[in-house]
Amino acid sequence: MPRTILDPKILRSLVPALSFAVLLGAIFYVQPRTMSYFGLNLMLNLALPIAFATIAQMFILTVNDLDLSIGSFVSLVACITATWLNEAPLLGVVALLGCIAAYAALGALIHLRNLPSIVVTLGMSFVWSGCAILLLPSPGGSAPDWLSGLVKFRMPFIPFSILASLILGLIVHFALMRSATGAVLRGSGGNPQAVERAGWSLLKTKVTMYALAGFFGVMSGMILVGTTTSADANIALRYTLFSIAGVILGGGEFTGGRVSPIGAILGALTLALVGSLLSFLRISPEWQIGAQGIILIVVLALRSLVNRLEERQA
Amino acid sequence: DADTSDKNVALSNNYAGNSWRQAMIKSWQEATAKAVEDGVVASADANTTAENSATEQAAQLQNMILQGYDAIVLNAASPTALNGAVKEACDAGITVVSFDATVTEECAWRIAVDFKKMGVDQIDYLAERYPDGGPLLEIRGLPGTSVDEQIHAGILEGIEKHPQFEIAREVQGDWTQTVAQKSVASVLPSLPDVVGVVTQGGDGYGAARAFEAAGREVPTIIMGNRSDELQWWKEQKDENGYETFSQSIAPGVSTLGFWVAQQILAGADVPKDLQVPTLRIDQDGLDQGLEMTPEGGVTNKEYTREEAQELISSAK
Amino acid sequence: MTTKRSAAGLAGLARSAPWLFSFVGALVIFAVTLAANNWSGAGQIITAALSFGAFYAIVGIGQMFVITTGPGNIDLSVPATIALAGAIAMTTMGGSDAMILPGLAAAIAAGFLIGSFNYLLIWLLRIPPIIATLSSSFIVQSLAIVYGRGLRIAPPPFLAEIATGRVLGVPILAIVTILLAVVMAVVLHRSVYGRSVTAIGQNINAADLAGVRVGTMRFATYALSACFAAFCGVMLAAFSGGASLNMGEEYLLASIAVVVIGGTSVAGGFSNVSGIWGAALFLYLLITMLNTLGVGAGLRQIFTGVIIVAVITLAGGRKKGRG
Amino acid sequence: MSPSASSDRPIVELNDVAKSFGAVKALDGVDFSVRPGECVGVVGHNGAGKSTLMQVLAGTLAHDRGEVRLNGDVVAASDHSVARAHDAGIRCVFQELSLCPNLTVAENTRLRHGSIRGFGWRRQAARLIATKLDEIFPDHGISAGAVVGDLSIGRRQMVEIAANFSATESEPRLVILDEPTSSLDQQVASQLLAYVKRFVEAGGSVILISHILGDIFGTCDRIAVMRDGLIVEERPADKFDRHSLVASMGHVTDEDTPAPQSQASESQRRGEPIVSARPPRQTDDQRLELHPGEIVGLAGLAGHGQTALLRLIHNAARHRSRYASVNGKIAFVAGDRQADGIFPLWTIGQNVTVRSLSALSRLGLLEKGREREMEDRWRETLKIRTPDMGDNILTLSGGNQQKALFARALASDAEIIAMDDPMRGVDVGTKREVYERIRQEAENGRAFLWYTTEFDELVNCNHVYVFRNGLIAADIERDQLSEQKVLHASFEGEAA
Ligand SMILES: Nc1ncnc2c1ncn2[C@@H]1O[C@H](COP(=O)(O)OP(=O)(O)OP(=O)(O)O)[C@@H](O)[C@H]1O
Ligand SMILES: Nc1ncnc2c1ncn2[C@@H]1O[C@H](COP(=O)(O)OP(=O)(O)OP(=O)(O)O)[C@@H](O)[C@H]1O
Ligand SMILES: [Mg+2]
Ligand SMILES: [Mg+2]
Repeated sequence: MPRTILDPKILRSLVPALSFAVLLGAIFYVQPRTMSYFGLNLMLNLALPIAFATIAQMFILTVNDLDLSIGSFVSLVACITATWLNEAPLLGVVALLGCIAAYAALGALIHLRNLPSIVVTLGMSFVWSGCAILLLPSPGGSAPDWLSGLVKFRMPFIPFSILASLILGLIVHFALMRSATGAVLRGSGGNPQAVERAGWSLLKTKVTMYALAGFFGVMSGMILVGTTTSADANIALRYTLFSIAGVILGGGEFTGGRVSPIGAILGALTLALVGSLLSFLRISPEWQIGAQGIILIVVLALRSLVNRLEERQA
Repeated sequence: DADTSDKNVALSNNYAGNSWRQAMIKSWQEATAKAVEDGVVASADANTTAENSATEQAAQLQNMILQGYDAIVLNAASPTALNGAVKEACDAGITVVSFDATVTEECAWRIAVDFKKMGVDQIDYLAERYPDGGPLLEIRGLPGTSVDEQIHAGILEGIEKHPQFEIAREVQGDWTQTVAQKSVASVLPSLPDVVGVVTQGGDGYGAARAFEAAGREVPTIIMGNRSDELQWWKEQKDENGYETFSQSIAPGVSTLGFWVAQQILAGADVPKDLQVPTLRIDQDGLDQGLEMTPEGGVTNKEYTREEAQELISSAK
Repeated sequence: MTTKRSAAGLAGLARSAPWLFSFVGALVIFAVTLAANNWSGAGQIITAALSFGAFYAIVGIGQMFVITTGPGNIDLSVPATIALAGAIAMTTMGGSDAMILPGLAAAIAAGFLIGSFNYLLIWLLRIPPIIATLSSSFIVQSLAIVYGRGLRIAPPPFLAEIATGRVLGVPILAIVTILLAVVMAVVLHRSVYGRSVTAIGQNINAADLAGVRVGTMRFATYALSACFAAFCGVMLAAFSGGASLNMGEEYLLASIAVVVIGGTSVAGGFSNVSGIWGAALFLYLLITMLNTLGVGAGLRQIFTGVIIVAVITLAGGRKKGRG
Repeated sequence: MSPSASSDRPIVELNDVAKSFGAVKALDGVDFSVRPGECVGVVGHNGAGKSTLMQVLAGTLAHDRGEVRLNGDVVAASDHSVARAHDAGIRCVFQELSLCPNLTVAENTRLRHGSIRGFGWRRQAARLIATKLDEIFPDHGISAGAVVGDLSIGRRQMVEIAANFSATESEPRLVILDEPTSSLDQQVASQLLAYVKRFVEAGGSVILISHILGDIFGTCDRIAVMRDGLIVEERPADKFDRHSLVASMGHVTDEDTPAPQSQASESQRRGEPIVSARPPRQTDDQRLELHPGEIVGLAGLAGHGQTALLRLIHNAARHRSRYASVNGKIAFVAGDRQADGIFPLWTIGQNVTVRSLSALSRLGLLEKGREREMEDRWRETLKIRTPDMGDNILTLSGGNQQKALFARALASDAEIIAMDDPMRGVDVGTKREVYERIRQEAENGRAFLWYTTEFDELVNCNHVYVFRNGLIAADIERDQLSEQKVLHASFEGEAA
């Protein structure tokens, strides 16, 4: 069979991009002012930290786990960034490295004791939140100048958030989907036993994936503070659900190590656009929340359309 | 005054999940519908985010900038985390007026309630009722938020003023009735007899039910202007002369935000910081307070253009 | 050597009686609380734990069946359903005892519709359950706002009495919920439905080929979960003196937590009902303990998390099958 | 494989090795060795301990007692590991496949070969696997970029075999093949066996486990017979004949009784069929028909649409379908037991009764007593080797798991039984009993749809449909059935 663009397999991998494009088109139609450098930048710069958090979640999902704590973790990182990293950079850096190490340790714990990740991360979400509240009892702090400078950096022609998402997507794609080590890491989600039988250490893969998740969580929190310029203990709680939804929207699955970094980032951006479209539609406030659900469903229906197509051809 | 009939105003709200916010939105819709009809402004949309989160609201603000509003009236999820977005709005020439939960960004106007005073007043009241003082139970709000911290700071200040009081125990109520009820119930077995319960608004009825369920005498609970609280208070008052007071910021303050924004657009010289008093109901005013409170809602007061102008001129 | 053996013993116990650890955890925490409270107030603590635990248990049971149907199956519409059902029930009842049954029926029917809608999204549009229920929860939340505008209507006196009343010191609601748990345990372990759900959770493909009515069973599961959430909404409104828009919020994580702490496998196909009660008591007693110790908000959260992780680590994971 | 002084030293040597799982003694003191350049066949009934022995060799299971020597050096049980065995040149194709379904063929190859890394690793891995596939299975039709999960079980088996035979910096010296042919059709299987011979001639060693005795006789130099955790007999292959081999495995040896002609066979094709189906892409009006009491065979090369049609028929029993009409209850015996059959968290008993839940229940509640009774009855009937039907299904050996799946279908109230190459990994003795059982059931009016890749099994059928490219290519009556005809139809597709 010739592989055309209508080949469902290819089409399927294009679905996240398609959903994103459809949504963007709808927004351009409703509010033409968004069709500009300024507009895109405004719409997407808050999606960038979500994209990082989504990538963090994706690493966890790759090894068949689920992270219910990423939102509170990013909040904690944001608090650390807006306080320690700003006032005592050395302490801040050590704390952030400690956060990554804590994530790696969680991975080891989950593997060694064969624990359900959901419960462990649920528990950890309280721990992160508690630390954040202790660190920053009421909202405040401020971003280190270099950080807000970096995030606010006005690239010519292409908004920073888009460029950064693109680079992020490509780096993670090459590292996880194209590299030799990436194959082992994904394989340990697909069939852990086989990976072990081939002589690899599952402990190492799990620790690596959790450490990566921690790293991208830290990046997410820092970029978030760079954008908002200050932090609070509840600032990113939403990211937990957003990141899971983003990975799934991007074509990832809960089990079996089937994920797509580029898809996940597109998923995160799509979720951000859902909110924008909503603002532009001028819906009465009591229906705004529901409309968000409806838009999500419409976007997701696209997936099922492609799935159907795939089935028919199978 | 300059003509504002071609101006577009918008409300940005971060949470719609409780009766206070619902009343706030409703007041906005009613007052602005009339203003639009009267040709005062061209439009006054209300926007609310799906979830209570600073990042979502910041995104909402940025979208509003793109929509080209002339003024944004803002009830903020965080006093600082929206500053970036607010600054961008100001830079785009948009008037930003924040109320209730205000923002610290300097380019925005603030219609603030003195939350700290709300805390101090509670202790002052209790000091009058119980000159000998005694232990208290404090119900906190959502941890990590500024309103929670400010009211708490006020309560601490009050206790400094009246050292005969002490906080026996502090529980977390999340500003949610059911959560407050559960937290209070969980602390009761180990709680000494307290003279009063200091609250942040909306938790009073839950606390009262928890005390009743445990078969303990209900101490003086400071109420938060919710109709179930006032109703319970009235029942108790009629039955055994129960005394307390109730205070809250009126949800209708959103309309004040609207009129202040309109005045700014009209060219009025408005100071950046305005104070709005809380709505306080005392023992004698209970019946009148109940009248101002819709069934199942919050005691409300909507503001007019004149009241806004008065507030502005008194602040100068 | 001895530690190794006892660890093996613990793991074995965790496998044969996965529900045990939540009860042990609850018991330990209860003991610590009592000690901190000079060994007084035990009765009051237990009574309160039973009545607040009942709400966790009700939503937990529904969520458990959903989680049992396999990885990725979680019902995120529980909080919104609680809010809407509570509002519908209170409005329909309008404070009158005569309207209790119609109000309850209306709320459960709403739950059934929500569950059906969830499954419709999952089945017809093939939306992964977590996102499907998340999306529909937004819609339900809007409906709840439009329906009640957050106004609180007091429950009928008789219903309030049931929700808060006690028989011989035991909350009526807890008795009802324990009976419900027993019935659902029988359903899970002894009924065709329970077996089918467990089969689907292990291998949906094999279940289909083994003649399990996959579609019907999954539909029933989502409907069941929403109905339980609706029931919880009604009782919660009755218990706390009226429905409010945000009264379901804490049940999003709590409903998942009681299921998994109770020993149900998140990977699906393996679950138990009694552990839910253990976990529900555990969660409530945890709040009690920390409040008794008078810990501040930040530390309270840290302790909560650490204790949850510690309990699950001690309980150990389930051993995998043949290597 | 340079010949050296040590060339005659055994690659691997086991002395008195034992391994128990709880009360089950899977290995009970086994002495076994393999020298370079020989092919050793291992046979034995289901659950005899063959796979366990291989897992000890490959380092995936630690033995409880005895001595393991690799190239002459003793390896302690605690030291024995996959990496160790790998270094010694031992490769193992496990009975339950161990590929990652989410990775491509090339990526799975890389997983096996730690040395493939760095820039251009994909091309390197792809070249490695493609070359080996070409060498073993000419015209295999597998692309190195294909995702393994999308491949049929037979192709997955081919990939796994090729990956294990391929050499990077460390060469395979001993390749263990645990029932490699069970998922392959005869053509592909013979390609594999031919390759094994070439590999052995070139100095490599192979351990071949199979229940198809023809494979063993045609390929192996030496045969070890296992029974109940022991090697009970070990001789050069030419010192065995079929008879003596089967006898030493502990089966009754009246094997040459021809498949009895089922009485129903003449009275077949009348009345309404209970199943009538056609492959969706079939353009002519060729249909598959099944009548009560009939055994219908689905033949052809593996992966040519037989499984798809069986599934279509299975689904059509509950839903309307354009392509099939089914008038009766249907049960399915999966061949790919990991993917389609087993419920891994359940007991053996629960795995058996799952198809009969409604029948075993009253008012929606299962009756434990009746469930137990059914479990025990079928353990007896199919001789499932387990101390307790309450044990987890995964404690069973592969063949016994397959028996449990058989029991599931046969115990049900279904009038139609669809079997998707169901004898994968079932031992000779049991096979014969199951054939007998199927014929009996057919005489009692049950109808069977039986997809098989072995011609020997087709003789049990009243009617055979040969598939090619997803279509029914031929429709052969029982009295006209010949291997020639089936082969002809499988390749040329000319209707017979
Ligand atoms: N083999 C399978 N693999 C994955 N999902 C499945 C499978 N079978 C069924 N499902 C899920 O169940 C849904 C309903 O399937 P289907 O339409 O076959 O239900 P059904 O078999 O008609 O139910 P019933 O037999 O009870 O009438 C599908 O959309 C899918 O979500
Ligand atoms: N992980 C395990 N737990 C318990 N029992 C086991 C386990 N693995 C194997 N056994 C038991 O050990 C015995 C030998 O099993 P093994 O898989 O080696 O048999 P086999 O000869 O390969 O059979 P088959 O031909 O069916 O593949 C069987 O009785 C089996 O039930
Ligand atoms: Mg079906
Ligand atoms: Mg075997």
